[in-house]
Amino acid sequence: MIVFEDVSHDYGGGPLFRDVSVRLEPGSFHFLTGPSGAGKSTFLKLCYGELVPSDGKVTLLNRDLRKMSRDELAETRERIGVVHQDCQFLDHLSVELNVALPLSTTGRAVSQSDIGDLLGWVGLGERAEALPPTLSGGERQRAALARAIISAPNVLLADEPTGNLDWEMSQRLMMLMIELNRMGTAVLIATHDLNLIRFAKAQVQARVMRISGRKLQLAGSEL
Amino acid sequence: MIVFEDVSHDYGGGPLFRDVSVRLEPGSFHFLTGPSGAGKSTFLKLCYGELVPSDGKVTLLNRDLRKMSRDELAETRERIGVVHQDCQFLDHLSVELNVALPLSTTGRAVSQSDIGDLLGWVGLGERAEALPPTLSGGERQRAALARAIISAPNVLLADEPTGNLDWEMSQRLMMLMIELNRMGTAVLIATHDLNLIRFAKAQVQARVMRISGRKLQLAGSEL
Amino acid sequence: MSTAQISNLVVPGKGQSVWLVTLSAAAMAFLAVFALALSVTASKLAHTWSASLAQTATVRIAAPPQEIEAQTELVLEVLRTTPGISAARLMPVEDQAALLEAWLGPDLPLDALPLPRLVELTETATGPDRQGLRLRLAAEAPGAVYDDHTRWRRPLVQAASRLQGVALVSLGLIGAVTAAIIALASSAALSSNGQVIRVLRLVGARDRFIARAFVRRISTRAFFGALAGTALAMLVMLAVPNVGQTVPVFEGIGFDGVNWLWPLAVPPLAMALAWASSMATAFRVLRGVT
Amino acid sequence: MSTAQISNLVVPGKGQSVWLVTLSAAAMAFLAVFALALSVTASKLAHTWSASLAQTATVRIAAPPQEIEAQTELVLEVLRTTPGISAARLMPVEDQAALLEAWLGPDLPLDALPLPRLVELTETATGPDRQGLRLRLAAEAPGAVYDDHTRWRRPLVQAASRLQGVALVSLGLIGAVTAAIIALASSAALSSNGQVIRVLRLVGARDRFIARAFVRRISTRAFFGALAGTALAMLVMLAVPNVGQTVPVFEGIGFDGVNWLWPLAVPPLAMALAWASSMATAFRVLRGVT
Ligand SMILES: Nc1ncnc2c1ncn2[C@@H]1O[C@H](COP(=O)(O)OP(=O)(O)OP(=O)(O)O)[C@@H](O)[C@H]1O
Ligand SMILES: Nc1ncnc2c1ncn2[C@@H]1O[C@H](COP(=O)(O)OP(=O)(O)OP(=O)(O)O)[C@@H](O)[C@H]1O
Ligand SMILES: [Mg+2]
Ligand SMILES: [Mg+2]
Repeated sequence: MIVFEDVSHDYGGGPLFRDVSVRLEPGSFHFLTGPSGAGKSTFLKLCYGELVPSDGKVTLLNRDLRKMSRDELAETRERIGVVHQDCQFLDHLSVELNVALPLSTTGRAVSQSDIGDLLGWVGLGERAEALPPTLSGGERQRAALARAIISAPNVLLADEPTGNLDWEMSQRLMMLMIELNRMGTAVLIATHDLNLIRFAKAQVQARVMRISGRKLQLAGSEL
Repeated sequence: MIVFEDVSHDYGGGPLFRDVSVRLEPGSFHFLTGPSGAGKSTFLKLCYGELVPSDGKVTLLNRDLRKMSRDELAETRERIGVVHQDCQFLDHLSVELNVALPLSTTGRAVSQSDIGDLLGWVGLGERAEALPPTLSGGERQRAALARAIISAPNVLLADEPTGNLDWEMSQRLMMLMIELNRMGTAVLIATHDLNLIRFAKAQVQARVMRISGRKLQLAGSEL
Repeated sequence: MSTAQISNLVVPGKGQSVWLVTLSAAAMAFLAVFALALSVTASKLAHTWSASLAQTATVRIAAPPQEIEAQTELVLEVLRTTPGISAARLMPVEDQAALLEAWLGPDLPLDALPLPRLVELTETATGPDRQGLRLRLAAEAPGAVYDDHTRWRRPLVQAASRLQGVALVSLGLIGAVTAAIIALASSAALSSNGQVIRVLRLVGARDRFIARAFVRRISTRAFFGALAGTALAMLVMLAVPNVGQTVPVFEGIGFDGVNWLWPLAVPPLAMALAWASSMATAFRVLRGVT
Repeated sequence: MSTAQISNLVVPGKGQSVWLVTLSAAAMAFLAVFALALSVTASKLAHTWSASLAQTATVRIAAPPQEIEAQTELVLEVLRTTPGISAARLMPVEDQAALLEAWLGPDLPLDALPLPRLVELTETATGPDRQGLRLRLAAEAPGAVYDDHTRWRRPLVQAASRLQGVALVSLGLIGAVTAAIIALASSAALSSNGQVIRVLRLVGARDRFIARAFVRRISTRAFFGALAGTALAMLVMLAVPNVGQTVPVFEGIGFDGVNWLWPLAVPPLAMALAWASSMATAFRVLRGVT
């Protein structure tokens, strides 16, 4: 699905990480940890082509990121669900319409009942008609997750999806992502929450990667 | 410092909480928890006058919120440090200038070395010249905390200040807030992170409040 | 929800910057209609002036009384056969007397005087070969003098064509300023919607889709803004009393007849302008967002 | 960092909406200068026309040869003592002949004719009591006819004053449109900086401080924009060959002499306009943010 070969990234003030080689296979489940500012969000941005690496090769769904046209990149994005760390929405459209965007903007069929079910599962059933600016922090994250998975993507990338959620709701969302993974979606979650990682590891074969010291390492068994 | 008397709030779709009466005394330390969407951020917004309660009386630093003029409210805000859940900055000014804003916009003296020390403590020493949009999620939260405490406020309100931070950095920031509390600042932190609350309770006399079922309750000893 | 429907929804309908497009289109359309009116008026004026002045001339025949009739006949004959002259008419003595009255008073016994004869010509648009005409007249009727009024005519014709020039320059200026302001307003509308663009890119929308959504919204706004501005300007021009009716020299500042159709071109033009400028801006802004 | 310094920094200096203020101020200043030129020209034109036309008149004296000298003397005497007439001059016979030549030809023995005498008057600005003058002349010199050229004059004076009216209306229109566009652009600049306002309120900045920061930035922008627009317009007007030099009827479209100072009022006016509108908008926007 997503292949990094000797990838380095540098925003201009020295490299964040160097020579990262990693493969995210279909159906795999990965966590990404590391101290704040280590480059987790940067890594995810490389995975959906918001950034192009300063060095090395990134292959998204069998296409070289560097060689993709803007339309090919958009086409690839249709099949990658993303939960951004700062969840952004179209502030003038209801939560429901926002969640349906990945389908409606690319001409795919939108099923009202699917959207209703999904919003109910993430606990936003009653806020479906609300405008995004009136959502609470946690509600925004849940809406963003719903938007990322509405189109049953091949890959799900989630950046700190439970940072503003209580433990109960975090578990609920994690179950949703695990369910998705069982249906074949490759999942990559950047998080600081070790409890969450432990909870997931009990359910699914998950690997933990850690960015530290400019390297991507497989985290030790202490988790 | 901050007194709620029979306060209720309702955004229009039914009350979030009702008849809340609570006093935040100088030097007190409170946590606020509750499920996502319960009204924690709303409670904090009442504490610094971004919202006026739909019912009941809020007194900020001995002044009735309802009777304050806009300038009096601004004057009160000088003495209340706030970390918003979605940290907003002046995107065209460096982190350093943003952190100094509470002093510089109100005509108070800005000491470069104080700012340098504070940024160093929250781990942003090297990002002092960066523009806020280039910060990572956790770096934004740290910069927001630095901005909230630069003016040594009488009250510190923090909404999920460690949602995007690793455990080590969370502890570090918590120590900073505890230190501030020891010097007399009243602190109120909304958070989901039970580990953080436990960590703080080991250091300081902290009370935990919980919003649930439209009521504000003192949380039980299970924490 | 279909793609077309969602494409109408994704760009916020309100917001200062979208209003700015509407209102600047309205304002500039308003001005453009006035400039158009000035231009049409100047063009009519120039036409009237140069036509009425350029196409009249006189031939004055002074000769001893016994020859004058014969020479007048000759002159009229010559004029009838000269290409470029559509009519020649001998001015009756009464008309001549009326012309002279201002200077000579009503009592002068003009009949008794050996007054020269005046022949009024109407020339065609191209006019006769003036030098050739003078030579022929000199040969056939030595007492005849051809006067094409050049001396009086030139400054007025020049003035009229200058006025038209000024009006066209104004129209050009207003057009350019309109273009600049609408382009800038569209570009402000686009830039202030950076978040919309980022979100749409994130969910996999194509550049075409995003650009079309913006361009459609903006050019519709420009069209309706310009329509309102044009309508207002036309109303104002209808309400203001027509200057031409009272002052023959400046006949008809404003439109008349078929000229009322001119301003109807303003709204579609504004829309086309907004379309082109927002299209260009959209793709420029989009290239900055991955 | 002092409060004044930070107040200059808190509003982003770039951004489409701030450019919009600059550029719309420039564009509208450009148009305003042209409208001013039109207005100044029309005013000069109206003045020239009505002055040169209104203040000349003639008295024609027709009488039997033996009386004419006496009547002429009488008329001149009457005119000299009439208030509102600054000069009266008997037209020499040669001038009279030259005037008539166009109609009568050079060969007519004018000397032999009992030509009426013509007296040219120059009237003061207020002019004489025309009815009284006519009565007096009728009483003293029955052969004298006073002709104040009203018939020729009225349409031209009306035309000139209409032209001036049109120019003033244009100036008013451009002023109003400028005001609207600058106001809208300032308001767009403010609204698109909602985050700046929220952050400043959050850290305890007073409304005064926030409003001043915006207003200063926006009105400075408007001033420099208008300055650029004015300068450009003045350059264009200098570069375009002066129409007045070639066409006496339209003497001096454009400014001359001290009139070149007029356009200098445009940039301060634009600044004042931007100041007022952004001040109003700032406090309106601020009231919406707690
Ligand atoms: N556009 C940018 N320009 C320059 N530096 C940047 C840019 N974006 C991020 N950085 C810097 O790169 C580093 C890594 O950022 P990144 O967002 O990837 O961190 P992260 O691991 O997601 O941290 P967090 O857990 O706090 O979200 C940070 O120090 C950040 O300041
Ligand atoms: N401006 C608003 N208009 C209407 N409803 C609102 C508005 N702001 C918040 N709400 C609703 O009020 C409820 C409480 O919001 P609040 O932000 O206080 O929750 P919270 O406890 O902070 O949640 P979280 O932990 O997710 O941040 C939510 O359901 C939210 O959707
Ligand atoms: Mg991050
Ligand atoms: Mg909240």
